[in-house]
Amino acid sequence: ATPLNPSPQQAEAEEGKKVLTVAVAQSVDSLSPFLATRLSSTSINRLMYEYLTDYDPGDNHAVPGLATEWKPSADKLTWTYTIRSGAKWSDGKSITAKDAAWTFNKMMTDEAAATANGSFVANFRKVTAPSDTELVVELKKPQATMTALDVPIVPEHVWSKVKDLSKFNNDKTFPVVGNGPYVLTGYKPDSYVRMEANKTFWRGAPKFDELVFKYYKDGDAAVAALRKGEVSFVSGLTPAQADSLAHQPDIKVNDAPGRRFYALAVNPGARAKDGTRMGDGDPSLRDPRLREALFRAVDRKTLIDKVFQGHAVDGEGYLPPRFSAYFWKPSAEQERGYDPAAAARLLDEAGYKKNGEGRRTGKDGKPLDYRLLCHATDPNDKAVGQYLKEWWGKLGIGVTLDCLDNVSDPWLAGTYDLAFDGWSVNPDPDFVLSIHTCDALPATPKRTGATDNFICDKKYDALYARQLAEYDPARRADLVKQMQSRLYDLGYMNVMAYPNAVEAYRTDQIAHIQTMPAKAGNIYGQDGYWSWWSAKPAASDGSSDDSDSTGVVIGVIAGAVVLAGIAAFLTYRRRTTAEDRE
Amino acid sequence: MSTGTGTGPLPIRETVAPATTTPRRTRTTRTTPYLHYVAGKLAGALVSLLAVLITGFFLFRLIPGDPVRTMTGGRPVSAEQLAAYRREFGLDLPLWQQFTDYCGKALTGDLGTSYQFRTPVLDKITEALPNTLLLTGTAFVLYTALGLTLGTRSAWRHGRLGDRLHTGLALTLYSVPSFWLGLLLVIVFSVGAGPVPGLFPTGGMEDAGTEGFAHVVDVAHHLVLPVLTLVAVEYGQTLLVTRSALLDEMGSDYLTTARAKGLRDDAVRRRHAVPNALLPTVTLIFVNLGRTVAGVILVETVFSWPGLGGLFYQALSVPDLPLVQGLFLFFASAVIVMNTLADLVYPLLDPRVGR
Amino acid sequence: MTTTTAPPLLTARDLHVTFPGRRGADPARAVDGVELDIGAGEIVALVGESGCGKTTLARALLGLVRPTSGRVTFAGTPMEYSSRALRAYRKRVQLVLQDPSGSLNPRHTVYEAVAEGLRIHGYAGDERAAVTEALSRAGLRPPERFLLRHPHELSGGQRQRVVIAGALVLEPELLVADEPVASLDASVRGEILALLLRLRTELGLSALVVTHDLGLAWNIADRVAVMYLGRIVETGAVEQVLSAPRHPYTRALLSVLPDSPGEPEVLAGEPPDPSRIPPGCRFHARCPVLASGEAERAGVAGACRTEDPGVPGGGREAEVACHWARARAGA
Amino acid sequence: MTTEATPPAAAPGPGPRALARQRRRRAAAHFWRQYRTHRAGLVGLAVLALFALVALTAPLTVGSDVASVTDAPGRPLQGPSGAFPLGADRYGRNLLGLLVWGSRVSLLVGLLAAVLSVAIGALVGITAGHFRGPWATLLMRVTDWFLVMPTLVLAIALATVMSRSLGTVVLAIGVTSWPTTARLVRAQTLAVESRPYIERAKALGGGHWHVMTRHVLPNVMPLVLAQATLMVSLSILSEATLAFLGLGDPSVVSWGGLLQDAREAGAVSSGDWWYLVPPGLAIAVVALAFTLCGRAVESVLNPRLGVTR
Amino acid sequence: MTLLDVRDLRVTYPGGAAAVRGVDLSLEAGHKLGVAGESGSGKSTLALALLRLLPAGTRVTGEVLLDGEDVLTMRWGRVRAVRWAGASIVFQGAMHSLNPVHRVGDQIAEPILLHRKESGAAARRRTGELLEHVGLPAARAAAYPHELSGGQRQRVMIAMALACDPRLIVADEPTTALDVMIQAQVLRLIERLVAEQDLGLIMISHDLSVLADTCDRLAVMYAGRVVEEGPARTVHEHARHPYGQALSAAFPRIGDPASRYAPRGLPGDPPDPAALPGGCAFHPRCPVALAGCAEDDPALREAAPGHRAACVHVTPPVPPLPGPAAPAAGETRSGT
Ligand SMILES: Nc1ncnc2c1ncn2[C@@H]1O[C@H](COP(=O)(O)OP(=O)(O)OP(=O)(O)O)[C@@H](O)[C@H]1O
Ligand SMILES: Nc1ncnc2c1ncn2[C@@H]1O[C@H](COP(=O)(O)OP(=O)(O)OP(=O)(O)O)[C@@H](O)[C@H]1O
Ligand SMILES: [Mg+2]
Ligand SMILES: [Mg+2]
Repeated sequence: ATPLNPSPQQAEAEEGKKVLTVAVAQSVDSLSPFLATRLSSTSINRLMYEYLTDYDPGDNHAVPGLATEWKPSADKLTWTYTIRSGAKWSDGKSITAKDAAWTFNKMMTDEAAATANGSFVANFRKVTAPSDTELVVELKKPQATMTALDVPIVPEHVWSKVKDLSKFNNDKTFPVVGNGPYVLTGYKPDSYVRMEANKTFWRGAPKFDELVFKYYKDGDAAVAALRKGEVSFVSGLTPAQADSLAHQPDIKVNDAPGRRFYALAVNPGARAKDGTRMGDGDPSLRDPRLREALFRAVDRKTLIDKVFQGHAVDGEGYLPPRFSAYFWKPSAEQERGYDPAAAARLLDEAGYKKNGEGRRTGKDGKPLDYRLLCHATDPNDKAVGQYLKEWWGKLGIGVTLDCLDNVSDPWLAGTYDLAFDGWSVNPDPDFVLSIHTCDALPATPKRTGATDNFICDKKYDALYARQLAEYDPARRADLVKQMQSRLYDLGYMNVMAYPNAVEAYRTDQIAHIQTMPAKAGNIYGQDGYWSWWSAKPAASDGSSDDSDSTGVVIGVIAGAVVLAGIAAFLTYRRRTTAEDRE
Repeated sequence: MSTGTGTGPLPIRETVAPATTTPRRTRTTRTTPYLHYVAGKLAGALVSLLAVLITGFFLFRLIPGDPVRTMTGGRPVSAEQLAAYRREFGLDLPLWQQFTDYCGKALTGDLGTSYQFRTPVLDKITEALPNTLLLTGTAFVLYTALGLTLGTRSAWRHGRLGDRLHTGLALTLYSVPSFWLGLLLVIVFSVGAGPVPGLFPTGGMEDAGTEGFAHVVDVAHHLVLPVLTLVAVEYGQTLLVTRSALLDEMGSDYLTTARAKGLRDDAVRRRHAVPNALLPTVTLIFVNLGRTVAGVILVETVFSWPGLGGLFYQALSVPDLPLVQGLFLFFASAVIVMNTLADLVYPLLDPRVGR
Repeated sequence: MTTTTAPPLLTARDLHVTFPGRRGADPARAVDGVELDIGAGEIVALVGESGCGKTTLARALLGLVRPTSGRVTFAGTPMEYSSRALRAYRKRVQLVLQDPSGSLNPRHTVYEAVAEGLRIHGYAGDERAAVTEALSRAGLRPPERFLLRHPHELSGGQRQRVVIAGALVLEPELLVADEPVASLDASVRGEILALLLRLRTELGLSALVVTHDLGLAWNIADRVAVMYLGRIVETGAVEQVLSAPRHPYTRALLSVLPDSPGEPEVLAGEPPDPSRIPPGCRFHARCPVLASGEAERAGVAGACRTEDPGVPGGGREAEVACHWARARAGA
Repeated sequence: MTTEATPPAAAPGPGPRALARQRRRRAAAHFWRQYRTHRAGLVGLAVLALFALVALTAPLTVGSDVASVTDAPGRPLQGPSGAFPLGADRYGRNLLGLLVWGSRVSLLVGLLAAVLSVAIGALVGITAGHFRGPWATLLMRVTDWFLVMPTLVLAIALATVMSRSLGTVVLAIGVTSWPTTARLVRAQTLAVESRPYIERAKALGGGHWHVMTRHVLPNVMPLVLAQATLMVSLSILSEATLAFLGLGDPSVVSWGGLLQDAREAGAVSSGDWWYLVPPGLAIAVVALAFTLCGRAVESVLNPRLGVTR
Repeated sequence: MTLLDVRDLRVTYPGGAAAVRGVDLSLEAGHKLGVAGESGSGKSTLALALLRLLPAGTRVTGEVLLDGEDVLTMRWGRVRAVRWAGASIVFQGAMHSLNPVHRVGDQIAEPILLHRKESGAAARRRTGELLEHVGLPAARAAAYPHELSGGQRQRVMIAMALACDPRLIVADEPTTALDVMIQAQVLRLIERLVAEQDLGLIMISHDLSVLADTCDRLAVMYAGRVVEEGPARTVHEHARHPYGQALSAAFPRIGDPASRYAPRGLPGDPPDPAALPGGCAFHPRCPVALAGCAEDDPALREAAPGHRAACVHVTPPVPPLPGPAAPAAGETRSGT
């Protein structure tokens, strides 16, 4: 290596270090597990701090994390976790149940600490650590999600010194004490996050010595960097990028079913818990036949083919098929398939006749014209919006695309008719189910509720309550499916697709990496640290480095030549001007 | 009060005569007029800063919706928490009080706390500032030098082939959207197109983990393409302004005098023509910093440069109002300060002004 | 011209124009107590070196600057400064400026330039006839040839004729000409002056001609007023003042003319500064009579330094504001 | 006596109106003669004419159907071929057609924004230059303030606080880019106001209105015209920039919007150059054409710029 | 040997304007030559041509012998050496001829450093001397041009012209922009310096009386050509060319009753150098033009010893002149 060579891979390779570089597009909001909400930062936190339980990469069932065992009491209100003994923080101190208890108690008592994960402890009555290996959580109400507490456990001896958790971003002193597979050793905002393998990680040290998350604002730049071997892994590929990378040697494109659903939400007439109406959703949308007609005019297959270009799965039920235990799809008679003719018929029957200009009129005689709320920054929203506009236009229904940077305001205020909606689903579906309960509605119009799009249905709520108290997985799964069926029938949430996670990595740098679920699973943003923990370096890691360093050399030479040329040109000009005029 | 030029689009046609009145012959004392002048300019700058402060506040109050809701970004939040946020960000106070608080805080450098990073806005700015300074500074020096040299050469030999080529190229590059040029450069020089190997990194400012000299080289390596983009779209402006300023001077009698003295042609140019032509150009260069600031937003976005422009873009897409507002204030004040500096430097360059 | 005893057409009494000083400088007293009469059909030349306030005085007479104090009376009525009164006034008094090229809007044709005044004053008659007549009166014949031309298509002399035609078209009673030939070629100069003289005989026009050229005064004026630092210091009939100047300043002005006999008396120093008018006689600092000790001999040196010699009346009598000259005359 | 006898001019010549018309015709002819000598300006004009033709005839040549996604004829991101000379976009729409269709929005926004900006600028400039005193000072303060504001930052801020629509874009560009014009117009107004013919007009009895409309405005107009031409190119660039930053109206096809689409679709790294290059090129060419025309107009109206001794 | 000998100098500007059309002049050291003529007659062009300062593309033919050496055929290096050291120029408008951003002292010192290769200190000393020579305190060297009044600036220009002790000074309208009083100061100064240093002086002006007062000999130019040449007084008072006569009548002598209420001028417009009338260029304006004047362009003829004029009315045996003020009525005028 020459002194001119700045390539980290090369520099580290000299010392025999294996570095895994991951391109990320989202900047880190905070590295404090109490504050971080973005996927980029929670993924990093996941690598720094162990949770009580993990999800099995195969089928998502709970497996030991920091806790080796857990069991509920008979009244379902007390959970006892056995904490792994002998495990150590990266600074050598032992991990005890006290750390876990401190973490939970902090979240229950300090508003700032509850910022990111407060919902997990909302139902906790009390958390204690009777011994170093025993953690006891007392609940207010039974809660089935106690093996899905995605809460990073932090070392009390470090964090108890933090004065104001709302201002502490955990990014000043390195290395940051942790107990995950990697230890945070460096952070430059909007540049990179650097982590070193935790050699003492209880599940075994990662194979790579170093993990770098490199920040690329621009997806294309990240892909280009992957092409050149500057990074080993890129996620969030567009169909075009995936297609072009697929033909590239040394690059593997991983096109896995995602954990997101992508839906069209209808404003059901937003209201607060106290019954006051909110927002200005079009009342005609409360007519189920109209909603059905709208959705029957949506050709999901075209959307998958054209917008997602095959990188998505046709949307049916609420939860993506990836979570096989809970997956549900509508029965044949229930299903609202693509049938524009049927849709038109439905509308005619329901009395939405076409006027002279070919536009459907509502009960008040005015043409139907809806606002469709979309994220200005989401290309899919805009694209799908175009299709919907044209399809519904053919039905005689007008649509205005309202693409905003900030959709949360109209969304929370209920000032929309239709909107694009989508959530990433956790292995435990509790959260995405809870957001459609009446309980999630805001208490008054002034407040913010947890509700998604103001759906409130007694039957659904009853099912929800039952599943939450049901500790038997099979029976709970059945209840969840019934809920999805009910949700489908209501017709306020129309899932159009489950977008795939499209990712790519360099096979000459990564020999093997664990996907989740193991077959046909994704890599970035897993429910766990499996991918980065499991990644194995390829034997011949270095070919790209050579090209990189020659790149630098050629670049430097090219620059020098240009400079010399300019200098020569200028001096030449000077000499000629001096002589040939007065 | 800035001297009479524009940030303009195309300053080629700016009337560069300092629009502010330049008393030609006030010979009461030597220093007081300059102090008068300085005081005037500083007062003007202060007024402008104040205006920026006020706009910064009210412009972003125009945004429909509730900032707290934006801040929570749709996460389920209890009413108590919302109230707490409102209190934390002072949003529960009456507007006038918010305004006075905001002014008071802004004056002490407290620009509020970013919604998305939960960090003081000022910290985010100071964090990103050096990177932006590195990028713009390098580009600024290069495009100014390039524009000035080529501009004077073009004007001096105007109408010749070289002049036509230079002006043509400058005009063309000037018309090219900077983000597009940046993308093309990425395709050609980073990704590599055809026979051209990917010579430069696709984005970012540095690779993790380099130290010392290697780090400097690394940053320089990352710097090439963004700087090239900025220089390409910006130098034309300077070139054209310099050229027309010099063309204006070309017929001047003092140049004939200088020639009559027996000076060589390039001495006439360097010693007599350029210093005069430089004067209007200097103001323009500073005024045009505003444009460069804008260019930086795009270039930093395209090249993932961790600077203020990128931060602004990020803040916009949330939108992270305190950050947007803070950056707005910062950009505007920076340009005002630069302009005021230019105004203060101007009399040192041109003896006719401000004495 | 024989003197008449009719009341003067225009009078300025104790006229002052002060410009505020810029950036802390003292205010400039550009016109500092001027008394001036212009009789009907009379041509008065106002002479003086650069910066003495000639133009300012001329502008004040037209109401283009408002005097700080003092009064201008035209045809017996004091001037008012409401825009309506000014407009009416400016129909009767016209201004011709030094630089004919600058006085014509390069985008207007000759026709428009001449008709401008008519349009402003809402002339009811045949505009075109009035314009052609004014042009031919100003010596641009045949006028049709010029109507469509732009100023840049005319020579300097022609341009000045257009400007004069533009003034004549309103049939004014008084013409104020601020250095009307200074920017013209030597050979053209005489033609324009001849035109002014002819207009006087043909139309009975009065004129105030502002100039620094004493030869011009000799060429056409009936009376001359010599101005120094904002004030008229000597006035009288042209023959009298220019052949037998009494004020040392007038003498010096005459002596430096190339053709003048005798040694030139070149005044030392720069043109004086209206923001710092010396006490006593305003000329005393540069006065050769005082410097040579002649004033001392005449016993007025003290008065020169401390006593304001006063303002000569603006009328027809020859008057001089000089202690020494008065002393000599008295002697 | 000054002029020699010439064949007497055709008796009582044409009336003043006719004279004025005649003069205007002559001025236009003169202008065109001068303009013709600027080769770059001619090229610019030809390009503009071409683009204008393309934009105006777009409803006939491509029709609004090119923008339809449901009837898109091609495969997404299909490369150039006979049927799709510039390939297809991510919906499979014909890119050439989109480019043609998009020219309408880009040119329209450019023109409107430029007109708005120049109108504001000219108004402010003339008023501030003509009237003295506190009013002018205030106006110039405001202008100065806008002048030093980073235009794009302000435009972005405006576009953020307003709803997404073409009107917003026009407004954001127009409202932020006028100060340069105002400055120029004011400088020109001051220059005109210091000319003796203004003094003469005042001495003739002309009031503010007379001076501003008869003298200042005609003298400022050419500058305003040249400025407007140059402004169009700036506005087109600004529109593209705002669209690229995602601040445009997503439901209309414009060149900047196409570029943003291309980037969102990942065309840069997947090598789909046909998606990326033509819209950018179109922007650059039109902006350049306007700039060339503007410069030519400017140098015709102000010959001092180009020629020196 | 004559200091300056100009032979058949012709200058045509790129646009086709023949600004100088065959001028012959000569000047002995220690003598003063005045060149008069109205605006556009080619006076400044002549001055610039002497040092080859005309813009590129201008066609210059003829000879300009400075101390016997032809400036027009010299190598550029030699031209630069001759400039200022051999001949210097005081330009028309001092306001614009001084560089506004340099101190006047530096501007004066510039040619000294360039031609004499003196040290900075010596040049500064010399600058001080020069300034005092023209009546300005040496301390004014630190001033910028805008801090000086018009007369002072013109004096700086003169000091600058003297910097390298040239043998010839060309003063192109050194006093036009100045007030009467300052004009007198400057003229006295120039006269004094020329007398002291035995320089050759060419003074250009449109004011015949000023030139007559200052110079030994006078040349009157019209449309790029010398139309009258002779001893200064004679030309001023008894001009033989009708143009010369008109020019000298333009500035009346105060006290001369003939010019009281009788301004005299020349009808017609100055000619356009790009489209000169055929024959004698003056004939369209000439009050005494003959029919042949439209065809023949008369050369300079001897009117009296040392006094030549280019007019058909001039014949060597001095005939009685037609009265200058009384041109015979229009019958001799030619129609156009
Ligand atoms: N608008 C103004 N503001 C301030 N000072 C002024 C203004 N106009 C004139 N002055 C000053 O008033 C004095 C008289 O000026 P004025 O123009 O009347 O002189 P002038 O006799 O016409 O000179 P010139 O012969 O050079 O035209 C000068 O010192 C000038 O600087
Ligand atoms: N660079 C040039 N290009 C073309 N024509 C020129 C140029 N310079 C001068 N002329 C023309 O040449 C003629 C002579 O000009 P010159 O400057 O020598 O006149 P002048 O006698 O010095 O006049 P003035 O008294 O106004 O200074 C004029 O008609 C002028 O228009
Ligand atoms: Mg004056
Ligand atoms: Mg000249």
